[in-house]
Amino acid sequence: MSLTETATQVVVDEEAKRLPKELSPDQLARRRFYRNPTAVIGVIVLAIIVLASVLAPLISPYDPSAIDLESIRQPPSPEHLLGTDSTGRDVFSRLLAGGQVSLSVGFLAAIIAVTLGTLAGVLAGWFGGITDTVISRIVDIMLSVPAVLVIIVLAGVIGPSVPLLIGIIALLSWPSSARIARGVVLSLREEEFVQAARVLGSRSGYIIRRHLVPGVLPPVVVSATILVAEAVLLESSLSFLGAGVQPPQSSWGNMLNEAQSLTVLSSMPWLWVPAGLLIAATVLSAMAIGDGIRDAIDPRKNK
Amino acid sequence: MLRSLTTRLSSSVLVFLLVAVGLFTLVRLAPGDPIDMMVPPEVDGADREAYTTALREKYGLDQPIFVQFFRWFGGLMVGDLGYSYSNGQPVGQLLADRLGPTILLMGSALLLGLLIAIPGGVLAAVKRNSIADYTISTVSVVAIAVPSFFLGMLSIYIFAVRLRVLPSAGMHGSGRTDVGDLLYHMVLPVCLLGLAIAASLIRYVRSGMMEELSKDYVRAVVAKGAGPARVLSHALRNSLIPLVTVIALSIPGVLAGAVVLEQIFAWPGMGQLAIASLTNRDYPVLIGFGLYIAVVVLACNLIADLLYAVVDPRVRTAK
Amino acid sequence: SASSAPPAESDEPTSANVYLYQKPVTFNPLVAGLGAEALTMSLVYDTLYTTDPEFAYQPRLAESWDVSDDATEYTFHLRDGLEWSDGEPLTADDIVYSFNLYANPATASIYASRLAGVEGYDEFKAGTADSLSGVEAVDDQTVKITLKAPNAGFMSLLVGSFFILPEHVLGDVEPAALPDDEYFTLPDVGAGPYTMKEFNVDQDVVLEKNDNYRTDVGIDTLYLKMLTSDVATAQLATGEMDLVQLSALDLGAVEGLPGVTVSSKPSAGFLRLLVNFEKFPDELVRQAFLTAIDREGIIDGVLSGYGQPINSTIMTPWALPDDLDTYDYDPDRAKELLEEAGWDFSQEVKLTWIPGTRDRDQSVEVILENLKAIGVNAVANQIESAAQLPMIENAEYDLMVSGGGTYTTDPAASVAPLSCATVYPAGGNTSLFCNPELDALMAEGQQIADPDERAEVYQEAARVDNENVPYLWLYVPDTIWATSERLKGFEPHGDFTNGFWNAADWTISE
Amino acid sequence: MTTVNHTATAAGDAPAVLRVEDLKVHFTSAAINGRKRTVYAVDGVSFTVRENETLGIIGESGCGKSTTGRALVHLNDPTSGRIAFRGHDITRPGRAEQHELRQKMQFVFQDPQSSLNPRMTIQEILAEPLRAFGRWKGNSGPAKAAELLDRVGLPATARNRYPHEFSGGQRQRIGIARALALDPELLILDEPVSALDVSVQAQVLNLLMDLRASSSLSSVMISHDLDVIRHVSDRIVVMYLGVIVESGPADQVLDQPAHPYTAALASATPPSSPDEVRQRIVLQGELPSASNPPSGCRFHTRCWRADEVCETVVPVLSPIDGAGVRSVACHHPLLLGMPAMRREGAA
Amino acid sequence: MNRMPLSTTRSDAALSLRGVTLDLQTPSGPVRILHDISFDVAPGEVIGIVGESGSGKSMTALTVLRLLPPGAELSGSIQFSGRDLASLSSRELREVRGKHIGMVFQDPMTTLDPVVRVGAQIDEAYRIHHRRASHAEVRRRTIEMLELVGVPDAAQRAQQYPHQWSGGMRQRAAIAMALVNDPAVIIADEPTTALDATIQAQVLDVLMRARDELGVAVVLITHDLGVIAQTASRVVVMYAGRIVEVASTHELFADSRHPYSNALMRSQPGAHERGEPLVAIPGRPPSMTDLPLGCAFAPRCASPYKNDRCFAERPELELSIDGRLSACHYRDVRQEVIA
Ligand SMILES: Nc1ncnc2c1ncn2[C@@H]1O[C@H](COP(=O)(O)OP(=O)(O)OP(=O)(O)O)[C@@H](O)[C@H]1O
Ligand SMILES: Nc1ncnc2c1ncn2[C@@H]1O[C@H](COP(=O)(O)OP(=O)(O)OP(=O)(O)O)[C@@H](O)[C@H]1O
Ligand SMILES: [Mg+2]
Ligand SMILES: [Mg+2]
Repeated sequence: MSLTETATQVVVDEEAKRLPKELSPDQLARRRFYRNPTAVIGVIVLAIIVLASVLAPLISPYDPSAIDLESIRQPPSPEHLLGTDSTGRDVFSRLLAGGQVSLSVGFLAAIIAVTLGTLAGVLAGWFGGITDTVISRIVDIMLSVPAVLVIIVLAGVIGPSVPLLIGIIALLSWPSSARIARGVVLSLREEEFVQAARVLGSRSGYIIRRHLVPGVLPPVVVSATILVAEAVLLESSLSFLGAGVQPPQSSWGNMLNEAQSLTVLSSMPWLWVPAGLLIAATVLSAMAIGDGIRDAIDPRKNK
Repeated sequence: MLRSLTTRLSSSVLVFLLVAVGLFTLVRLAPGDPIDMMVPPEVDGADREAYTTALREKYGLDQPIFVQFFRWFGGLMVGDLGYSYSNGQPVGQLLADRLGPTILLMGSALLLGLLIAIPGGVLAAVKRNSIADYTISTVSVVAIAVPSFFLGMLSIYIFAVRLRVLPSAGMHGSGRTDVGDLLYHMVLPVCLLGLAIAASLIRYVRSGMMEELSKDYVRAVVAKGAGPARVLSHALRNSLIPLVTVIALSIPGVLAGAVVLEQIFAWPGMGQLAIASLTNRDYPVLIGFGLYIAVVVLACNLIADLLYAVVDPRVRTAK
Repeated sequence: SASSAPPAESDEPTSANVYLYQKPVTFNPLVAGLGAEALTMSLVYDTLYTTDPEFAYQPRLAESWDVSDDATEYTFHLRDGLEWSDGEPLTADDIVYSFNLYANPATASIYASRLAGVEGYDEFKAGTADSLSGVEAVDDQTVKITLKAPNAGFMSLLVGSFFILPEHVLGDVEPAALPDDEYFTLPDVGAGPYTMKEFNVDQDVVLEKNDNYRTDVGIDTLYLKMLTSDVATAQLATGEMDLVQLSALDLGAVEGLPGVTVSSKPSAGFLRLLVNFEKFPDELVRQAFLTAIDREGIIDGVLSGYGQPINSTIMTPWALPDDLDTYDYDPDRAKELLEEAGWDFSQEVKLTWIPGTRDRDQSVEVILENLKAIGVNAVANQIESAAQLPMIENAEYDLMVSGGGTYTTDPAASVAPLSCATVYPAGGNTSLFCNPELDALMAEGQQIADPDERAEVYQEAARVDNENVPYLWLYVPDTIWATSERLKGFEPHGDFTNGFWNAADWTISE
Repeated sequence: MTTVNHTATAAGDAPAVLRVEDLKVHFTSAAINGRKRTVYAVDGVSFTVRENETLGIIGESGCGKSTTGRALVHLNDPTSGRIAFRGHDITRPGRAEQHELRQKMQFVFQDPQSSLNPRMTIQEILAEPLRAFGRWKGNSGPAKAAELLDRVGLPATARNRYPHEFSGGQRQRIGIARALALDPELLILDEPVSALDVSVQAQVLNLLMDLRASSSLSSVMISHDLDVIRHVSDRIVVMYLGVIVESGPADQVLDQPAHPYTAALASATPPSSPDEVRQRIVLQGELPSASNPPSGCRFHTRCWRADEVCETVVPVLSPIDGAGVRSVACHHPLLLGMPAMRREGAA
Repeated sequence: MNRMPLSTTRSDAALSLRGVTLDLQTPSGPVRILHDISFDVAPGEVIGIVGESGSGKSMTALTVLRLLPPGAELSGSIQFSGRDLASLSSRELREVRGKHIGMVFQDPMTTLDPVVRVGAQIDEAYRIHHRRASHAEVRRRTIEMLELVGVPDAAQRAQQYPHQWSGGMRQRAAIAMALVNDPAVIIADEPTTALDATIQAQVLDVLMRARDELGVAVVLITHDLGVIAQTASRVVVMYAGRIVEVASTHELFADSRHPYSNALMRSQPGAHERGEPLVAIPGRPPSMTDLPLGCAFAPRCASPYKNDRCFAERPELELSIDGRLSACHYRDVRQEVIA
């Protein structure tokens, strides 16, 4: 062994002792994320909202659909923390139940869309050629389809329901994830470590699993958070147009819709303010988390 | 240039046809018979039958579905979108009647959105991490996070009902047709839609500006001794190039927003027509509306490509 | 009779803004079916007679009428000096012309079948006659309608439609071409208090007063504005609106507004549940369902008290006995009834409805809870409006929410929803109900011209109906109107499609 | 320390490991304006790599060096021509054949930063080729990794660390270790040191020289740095716009260029000492584009010796010395033995 | 030993840096990027700055014209024709930028605004400092400059966009832009690194001609010692944000005093016989956020004199007995070739 090599070896070991362990890009990203107060607050807020909705059956003081015509449109009181609606149902309980609906629409739609989109994008980006052409064409067409209109029509065709809403939102959202994934894969394809994997004899399945998917994941997670936000908003807008979650099932969207009535808007704030706040809080948290991840993985922001 | 235009055009036509076929199929999957909707329930017995048959014949609904399709498609090829089931008027006419107000609303909102987004985004990018930047980001994020129908209701309540400074709805006051009155009625819907547009665009402008400002050529301009205005104009010009595409891609979103706001503000545009035809199951109008949106989107993409070439010399002068 | 309105105080033209709750499409009375179209047309066209807020007949073009003792001949005497808005005289010929149009198969009028009882209708329809022989002009001011068979309730059939059209304008148009005639997009000649000046798509209808109307019209210009009810309510507050038909939910918003008057009348419409007779033939079950529903609660809660419960398909006040079972809310009793009927509590009962109307949606929520409370396995089933009729035709529903129209004017109108002969799709019996005994009573009532005798027969029919529960009647909501301080002379009408019945008497005072 | 015997003819008679004949690689791409554009990246290149020999490929940016190298391992598909490995035609191998070939020919990439997946540990990186051939066994795997690291002068403890914890030179050595994992017979190195700092590139060059001394490994070394190429290769080929303009033993070609382009390139390379006097040939004009190469001799647009013949007639690569060691493709080659280009004052 | 040999500014210097220290704001707090940088440039002189990637060469260049990222803190002085650039207002600084001191950046592909015609960009550089110049005059000057740097068909080429120019031509345009106002100093940050060898020769030629014909002083930053050998008369060697040695080019190549410079010289393949092992510097430069206590080079130093002092105490940039400037405790001992 030559002197240079020995010297190097010593230095490597020395370095290991002397220098604090350098952080990997992923670790750095994680650290940057946790140092971003907005993103951390987003995580906390979203966690609380999700938890409350998941635990809704346990913490709801009333059955969310139990009507009580004796006490309708009651302002908040110790019995009804957030008052009652026009058929005397407990607004707080409905809010929790509505959260289950709105959040499952948001999260499930985003998860399905992102899974579909990532898969399609990775395949298109990696295999290129006809696969890419076909997938990209579909993506183009899907992106030019007006989402709201399609949802309204389909809801009319099949009858509005939560699974349908989730399905259609997912179906209309995957192209954006696919575009992102495809873009990342196209650049990863040119990365030397991916080309190296090919030269080293690795097969497509392995390359996709070990090299592409981990690389695609961070930006796709960013797009997922945005999709969650968009889906929650879309649900509420659709409820406004009459194609969303249908009463008596509650969702934040159709609770906020109560504000369509001037009476409710002006004199019964407890009927819509909490739903509005929760929508805004969920959307804002999701976007803050997305921004946080984006900033964290952006290589231009070093350290 | 020309060659690429023709390829783009033909692929747009292909997409359009696919959308057309898709819409037709989708709409025909719907349960229920539109004819039933047209005949009031109080018409009964043999009358109903006769009436129904007559209507069915009139609209060609007695034919097998593929015959209906080819008829419809043939009509489409010559610009005939059929007749509305609910009032028998030509669909093209119905759409055309409402095109003006929608374009007026969308166009002014887009303009306003850009007027807010560009200076705002530039300011945020230049004063990065300053109070101004955070304020702009927060406002835009909040504007995105609050559903526009809700903002619409709220602003009617505040500005029309409470403060009584703006009209609550419509395009004109009773019996007025003058421009001043029109502008007065445009304030709320245009501001809301414009704000929504600005909220989403401002982030692109900001990040685009930030990206350009960090590029070498900007530093080179500073090194020439240029003042801030000159430096910004260089960066802005470059950051506007990708923005052209972003704007084109945001048009469907703007349209969706317009549908909602037209509904709230009783704005006599396409959105109201679309919602009405949905409840009426007015298939020809629905399809017409869908195709209209497809045309708008495809046209915007095409225009974006052309504009891209105009603003980006790298594309324009490619040999 | 119409009281003459005081002339406008100054020369300043006056105008009023009126909320139109739907978007009219056509002003062709032969085919127009929307409430908003009827409202608009009631300002532009005139009718022989109408109903007042108490649902009593009110003369309009006809000053008076006679009915033959056997209830087969109806003679209408027109007022003196009637004119169209363009100054042409309006005569009995116009009336005959119009009725012929409604009956003419070529115009495909949706109201044709209401004239089915008129002599010569069948021939006209079959094409063997070229006019309706049962309608004739006795002289310039007298029109006689002859029926094939006695029908004491005939006049009720003509309420709400049968607008009179100008023969001098439309006479040359082929009846078959009439429905598409341009006249109906902007009818500028009419006999109503107003003439149409503009129809701005999705915005407003502008009406100018008809100077040739038989009385002075109080307001120069009316703007019928197409808005959402929320916006209309808001505009009432801003002074942009003078007359709004409200939903009970928005009452709170306007009640506090300075200068806004709220008035109401029981409406001509009602909300009921169709109860599929083929699936629930046992009246005990139907009675149980009705007893289980807290109708008073719904009226108080959902309608803020603006509504009345009903207990029979027959609704005309004079045809109702005092001793009807009111099926008061009593879950225990309901349960007993079900048990008595041997009800299978695991059976799913689908409550079908078209969502989108707030008071209906809320009522449905209450009903679902009520049914569940007595152990019925009730589930909600939302459908699109287009799916409704096929579902009824195929008897695929269990319970279905359904609104309904004017049965109030005359009990004869209740034949359609009740008789075995009119089970849907043959007619309007959407509950698919059939009871020959009830059919016989209803038929009998139609033959009798004498009011007292008639009342007796119908009261008996109402009792049978009440016990059979062919529908789960819920309530008759009140029609609520809110008017601004400026608008004077408005008298609320329960039939909201006839809400502008005295529009000529309205005035504006600043 | 091992010193290698660098006689130009040392490998001259050794059997050929790789023979490339008239290799062409063209890229056809849709340009922005929709019109197709063909880049003649490699346009007829022939050379041979002999056993235990290092062949250097030199030339300016865009002349097709990388494309040639990548075509050898089928990262680019040859448009035409023939590639033979130990006599077997491997121009267009089947899937299975190509997979097998991976074990024989390996590739080292330019950028050690980007050629290692930042999310994998060194051990995982080294395992990748072994796994692809089912040669990574539970127990022997880590041992094999340690052995490979030892071969490139890194401690076994490096196994569990991530690429970012190493310097550029160390990373490139990991890249080389990975290429060696399958015991290839031929190593293709595409600019293995040009992304490295001068002080660090020495580590890698030393390793390459050591490897060659200790094992019978043939290699193709691609670089634009004349000093680097001269230092490590036996023979070199000089490329210009997709074609070979000159080839021969490294010292001879660089010290006594026969092709005017080689001469210009050699003279344009800054000397390594301020005292060195070098007659510089500063070329006129810009590098032409590979999608629109000049007619005739591709260098004629910048050549000071060009005449009409050069504009029209394509010169053929042909021997210029008796031994057939040196070849040049030029109508007007520089005379051999011209002293002007000699390096003077070098240590 | 002579402390602070450069404490006084040479009156004839075109540009003179004294104790320039730069802190940059990073998300994890301020980081000192440049430590106490001092050197002079004489008129008409070419001074080279060499050093490893990340050693602060570019930052030094940017610091002169204060083209620094927001939050940068600068101390020390930058003397230029009687003014201290470090303390000028931004308005005054703009007068200096591009007019008296020109700048050429590394990557010719990105230093020109892609959407503005090349000629217009040079026009702009001139017009900024000659507001009253007529359009024709400005354009004449632009063409003149383009011809000076050897762009053929200058008038016509000026109408083209940067992407229509090759890399070498763009870099010449950048040089033309830097020269258009007759500056006293040009700072060129790796002006040829992105270029091909034959093109690099052309561009260096242009720079040297400008120096010869216009008498500008050139600060030439590069990591290529060959380029230094060919062009510079004096060299500043940087390591980890510090100057470790300043020497005339000849002295540096023949007899470098700092172990880093020494190893750098000898790690070049061109300085060795073919196949001979090269001198490698093991390890890698320290991170700026985490500099060792003593000499930053100590962990990699292969000098036989390296000892604990090197790890404990930081050597200053000082003169050796024979008048050579370096930052090594053992500057007076001639560095031996490490074998
Ligand atoms: N995938 C590709 N598609 C299209 N053109 C390509 C592709 N790869 C390379 N080229 C083009 O082929 C030519 C040769 O490229 P190549 O990378 O082989 O050059 P090189 O000699 O390695 O240059 P460098 O020194 O810059 O690495 C260039 O003009 C390049 O732009
Ligand atoms: N904006 C910045 N914020 C924080 N640190 C920076 C910034 N820009 C550069 N640095 C750091 O400053 C140090 C010096 O960078 P500089 O660009 O001057 O190096 P260099 O010698 O020019 O290297 P190269 O040869 O790679 O161009 C590096 O450690 C770099 O990471
Ligand atoms: Mg290459
Ligand atoms: Mg640098």
